[in-house]
Amino acid sequence: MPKAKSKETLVEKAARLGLSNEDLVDMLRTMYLIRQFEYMADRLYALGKVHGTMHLSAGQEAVAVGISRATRKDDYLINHHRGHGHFISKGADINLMMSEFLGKENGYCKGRGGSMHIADFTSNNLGANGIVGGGIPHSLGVGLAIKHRKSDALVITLFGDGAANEGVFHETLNMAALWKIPSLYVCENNKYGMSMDVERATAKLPIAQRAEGYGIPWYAIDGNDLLLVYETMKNAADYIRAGNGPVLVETQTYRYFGHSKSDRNLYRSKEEIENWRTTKDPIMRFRGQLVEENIITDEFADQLDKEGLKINEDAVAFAEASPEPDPSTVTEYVYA
Amino acid sequence: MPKAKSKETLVEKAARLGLSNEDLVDMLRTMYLIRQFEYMADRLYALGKVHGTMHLSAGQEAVAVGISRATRKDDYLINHHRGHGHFISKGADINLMMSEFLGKENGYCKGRGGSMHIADFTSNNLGANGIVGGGIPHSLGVGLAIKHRKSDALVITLFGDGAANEGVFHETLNMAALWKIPSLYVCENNKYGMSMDVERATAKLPIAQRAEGYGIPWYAIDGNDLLLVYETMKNAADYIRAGNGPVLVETQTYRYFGHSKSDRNLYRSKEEIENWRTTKDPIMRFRGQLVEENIITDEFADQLDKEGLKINEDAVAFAEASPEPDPSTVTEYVYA
Amino acid sequence: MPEITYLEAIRQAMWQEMKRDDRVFLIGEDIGRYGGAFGVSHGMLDEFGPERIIETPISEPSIVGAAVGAAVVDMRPIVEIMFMDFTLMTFDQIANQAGKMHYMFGGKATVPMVIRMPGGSGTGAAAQHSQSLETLLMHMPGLKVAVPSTPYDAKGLLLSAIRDPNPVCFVEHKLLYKTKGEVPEEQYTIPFGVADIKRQGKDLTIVSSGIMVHKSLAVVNRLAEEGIDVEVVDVRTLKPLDNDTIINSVAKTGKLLVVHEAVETAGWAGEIMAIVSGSRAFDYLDAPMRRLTGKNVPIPYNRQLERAAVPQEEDIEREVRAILKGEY
Amino acid sequence: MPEITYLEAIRQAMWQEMKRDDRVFLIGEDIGRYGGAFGVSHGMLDEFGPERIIETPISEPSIVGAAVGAAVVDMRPIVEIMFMDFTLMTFDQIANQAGKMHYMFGGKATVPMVIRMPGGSGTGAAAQHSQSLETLLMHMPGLKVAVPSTPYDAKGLLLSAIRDPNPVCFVEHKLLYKTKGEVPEEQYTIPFGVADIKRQGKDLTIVSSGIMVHKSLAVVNRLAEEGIDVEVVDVRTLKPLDNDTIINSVAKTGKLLVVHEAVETAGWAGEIMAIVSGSRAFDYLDAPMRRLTGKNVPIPYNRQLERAAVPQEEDIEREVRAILKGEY
Ligand SMILES: Cc1ncc(C[n+]2csc(CCOP(=O)(O)OP(=O)(O)O)c2C)c(N)n1
Ligand SMILES: Cc1ncc(C[n+]2csc(CCOP(=O)(O)OP(=O)(O)O)c2C)c(N)n1
Ligand SMILES: [Mg+2]
Ligand SMILES: [Mg+2]
Repeated sequence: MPKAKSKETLVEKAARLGLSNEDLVDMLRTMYLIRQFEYMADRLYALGKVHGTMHLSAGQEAVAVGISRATRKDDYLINHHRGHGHFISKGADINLMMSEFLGKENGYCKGRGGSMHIADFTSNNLGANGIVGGGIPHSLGVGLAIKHRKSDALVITLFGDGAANEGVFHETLNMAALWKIPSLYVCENNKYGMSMDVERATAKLPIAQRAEGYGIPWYAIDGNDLLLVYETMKNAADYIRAGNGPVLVETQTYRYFGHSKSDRNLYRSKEEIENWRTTKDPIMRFRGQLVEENIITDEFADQLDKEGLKINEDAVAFAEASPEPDPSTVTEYVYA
Repeated sequence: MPKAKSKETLVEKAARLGLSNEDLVDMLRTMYLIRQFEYMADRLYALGKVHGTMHLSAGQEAVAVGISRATRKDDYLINHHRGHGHFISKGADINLMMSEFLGKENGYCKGRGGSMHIADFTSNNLGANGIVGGGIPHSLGVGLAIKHRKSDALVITLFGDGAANEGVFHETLNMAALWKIPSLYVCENNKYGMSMDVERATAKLPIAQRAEGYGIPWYAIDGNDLLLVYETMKNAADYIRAGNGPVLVETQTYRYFGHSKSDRNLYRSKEEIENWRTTKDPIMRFRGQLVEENIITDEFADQLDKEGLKINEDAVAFAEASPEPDPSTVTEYVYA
Repeated sequence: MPEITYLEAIRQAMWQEMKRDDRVFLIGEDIGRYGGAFGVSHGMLDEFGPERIIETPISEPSIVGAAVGAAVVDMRPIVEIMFMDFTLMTFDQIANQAGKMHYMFGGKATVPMVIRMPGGSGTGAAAQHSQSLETLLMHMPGLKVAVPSTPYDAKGLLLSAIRDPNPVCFVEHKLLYKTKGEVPEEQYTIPFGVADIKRQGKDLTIVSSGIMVHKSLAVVNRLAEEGIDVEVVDVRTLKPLDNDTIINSVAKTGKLLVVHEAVETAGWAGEIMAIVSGSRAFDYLDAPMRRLTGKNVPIPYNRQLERAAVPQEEDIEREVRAILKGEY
Repeated sequence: MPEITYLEAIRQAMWQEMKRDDRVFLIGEDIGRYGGAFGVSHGMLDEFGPERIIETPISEPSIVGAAVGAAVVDMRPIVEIMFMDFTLMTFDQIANQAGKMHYMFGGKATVPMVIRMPGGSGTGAAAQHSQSLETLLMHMPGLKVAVPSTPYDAKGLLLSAIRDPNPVCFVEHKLLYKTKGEVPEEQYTIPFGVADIKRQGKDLTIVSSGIMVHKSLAVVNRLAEEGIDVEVVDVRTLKPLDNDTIINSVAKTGKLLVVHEAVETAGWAGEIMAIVSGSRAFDYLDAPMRRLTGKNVPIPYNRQLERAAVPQEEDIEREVRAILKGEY
């Protein structure tokens, strides 16, 4: 896997990676869309409009956008609880997502799932999961199905730094290696599992080095560097599609909001959060490069941000106008 | 950890390890005792005297004897389903074991447990386990208790090559490393998990290299070389007792009998079994060295073997004379 | 009709359906050359190859998880969990994942999978290899639970299970594997939720499943010689349960005895009683509803203790006589 | 007597017992600085340090396993499983290990441990964070199960649980954490297997637990103004269960309604009915026994659906009136 040269300009790198200026702009657009979704979710919660919990991914946008751009629409996605960004960048309809978030009948899951259980089987998004690590072993079966169909699709299997300590991580990696399962395993290391610092939860870092024990290739990268994420995922995807079996990529990133609605951030300092926000933010960094290299203007970037906000505002209006599920249907959908 | 020099004689090695001739003889004696127990168990089963299953360890005696000699009486033992040898070499009363095996009231577990659940809490033998890998995480709690008491005991945690693929293996090793749990993890790799060849079940060998992912020191050794087992375990135990945290040792060995009573050995060849029996047998090898270096005579060795048989024959007599549990007591011992 | 064993009937159902539908595959431990711990899949590796008879490392949670993943993308996995006891390691995947996906995702996911699991005591395998855990599975929304008692039912129910779009727990009883019965060579299905009255009677209703159906029938057939006429309802599937057949039978006989091997406390006998109590049959009861179940103990190793832990024919006989004599 | 919350009562019980017995420790996820997902252990890290407030990686099966290991060598672990739903990942350790060791080893091992687990719906946390799984635990031999409904009961039962030589599953209801009640500052224990009649009455017996006790009392107190006199029995522990109090109450009122949040099918209401049916109270029944339970569904996210999935006060009222009117 060729490594990006550090001296490369963004324009050079994009050219090497086959990304047009339009692609780059679109990637920024999607990052803004995600961020605005998360901000909106937080605002709706503060307004008392959300009954339930949520796990926001603001700060982690480059991982979601890098992966989705580097893979195909027909690749499967096994999402985890902090999954809004991945869902959006895979092309979700923001209206239906917002409706689901507000528990409405026309949400993706008809209001039955909520933030933690958004899925869209028509676009190969196999759903978020409320059980930490719960989706990891599903990758094996999806991979077996892909092989059975002799397809060259792959399955993207997401989980956090905390999830990598569940037993299924180990079991699954072993079987995935044995069976050359076409899965791109992505550990989104955002430094915490709820309040637990990854250094207190993981005997040896980086997490991805654990792949070694199964003979699986691995990378531990800066997850806030969008094109590095893109490039790494692209290379990994090529390797997997060629039938070589799984790859594990750890993306090191950070979440700005608390773990979930009940978090008082007692386990980390304001300075730490501010430092990530002001010096490592994935959007800020990518936007800065685009502006610096004259691909877009600052004004245009602001415009993209506002567009993102607007789409989310419209989605809230859509969701609020949407019907509530009828309580008398509570027993539907238990069995197919 | 100093490695044994290959040119060393047995006598030299024993001297270096602080083992007297008596010790060596006693180790051979214990290996015979174990083997005769396993043969007797097999015979009793063939005679229809056993209602239940069993997992015999004939062929693996050097692991059990090497560990027990290298550790202390007050060290805890977390045993697994193929645990007769470990139990015997930790000093079990063969009469009470045989009684348990035959389901008698004066067995170690009053006939409630049988072969798969022999325990003796008075000698820190915390029991065999019918769930593959089930005992692995118990090591964490035993280790915490040891630390709480500021004792320098350790806990020996046994499991097979197959068990190392259960999720608890991963979870436990991670926590054991984080918390410097004083556990000697021993993976008894006897080449098969039931019928599953270790090479088909394990993505990368040796199994013990997985310890690397947690920063835990590891060894993969010939488990049929008694003094090598002894030396490795002794060094590992010293390291653990000094407060350095866990060690993982993989002992490569072989079982002669089928996995359990229902095994037709379809998954391995007669030649393979014969090859292990005739060229790598741990008893044969150790006995050969003792005789060659004139520590004992062949006749004396035969004598030890017969003694082992006699003890087991007496144990059968003891067990057969022992009372059956009273069926009306079936509901006792559910709650303490 | 050919006579085959319960074990062969299960194998035949899988074999035939694998021939018919290439999305069906079997996954589990030692199911290849070894044929599975009880020999159920013997010969299938040679016929279908390692891509459809998938032998796994010992990793139960992820084996079930693998099946869930395959099922949601339209495969038809059959998992063999070597002993029902080990399903306890996989309850997250069974209950939190497989059982809830259809609902959580608003009906948009389906999880067509089967988990086969040998349960029950009687082989001296002790506490961790002898349980009857069907009640736990029955309690979890989204799952179906089959508990066949005969080769005929086993084949027909397993075929239904494989074709069902929902996760099905298929409970086999170890001691039934070698029992024989007539089974048509061709494919046929037995619908879920349809109990089978294994013997008609008018004095008392026994509701039972699996091996306890056989023990009950043995007793009841003996009692018939004395003119005692007991009806034996084999539920066949615990979820869905055929309430109507149970209610009608109890309304007819006025007496209910539930017999199961699972332990008593919070075992499924209570569910049967709740159903009867909430039905028209309650008014026809002329004796208290009774249950005869496994004792509230882990299964012991010793043969006599093991026998004492679960209902035996003599217990059933005693219980039936007592109810009919009005001793309760 | 000081008024404190249910949450504080639980914390107080742990705190006091940790002061008294240095073998007691707390182990679980995010129980340190964060104070646990619901804040129950808030402040305990500062008081007891990281060696007794042991924060773990996210590894539930081995967390419970660690507690089992500690317990068999005479420590007194208290595990906090963040949501009861996640116990499904740990059922092997809970049921196959902790619950069976005493028996399998012929009475020679004891496993004095507590597993605390918040259950129940009402917070919009959806299908995998809202379950009421106490029936599953109740079914497993060797376990005890407590389901406190008030701060007073919570403290007294938790103290008993910690001192119990057996594994105890201690089910807390999320919506009760902030409820208040009088709780003595000093240590006291409430024995297991002793139900509490939260309200005396003669017309009908409601058997319930946890939050459903409060809902039942709210309804019953309103109905009292109409002269309807309902007895509310709070089981407090589901295992052991206080059969006598239930039987005596039903014998007195002649009518039984079991109310629980757990789903209906194979839920513990059936156990109560089986107990009554097998007792002298059966003869006093002058109406069919009824149950009002959670619906057979995974808990949905939407607030109205979520409400509809479990019994609400209006449901209890409707059910009580119907039984008393003889509509069943
Ligand atoms: C099995 C399980 N254990 C615990 C939880 C509670 N929980 C939800 S998210 C979370 C932290 C997960 O950490 P990580 O995997 O790093 O993902 P992140 O939240 O940081 O994105 C925890 C402990 C859960 N939902 N499921
Ligand atoms: C959780 C669980 N899965 C499967 C089994 C059935 N089983 C018993 S022993 C065994 C093989 C274990 O292999 P290994 O760990 O290598 O130990 P060995 O038998 O070779 O000594 C299996 C699959 C079990 N008892 N528990
Ligand atoms: Mg994280
Ligand atoms: Mg092995």
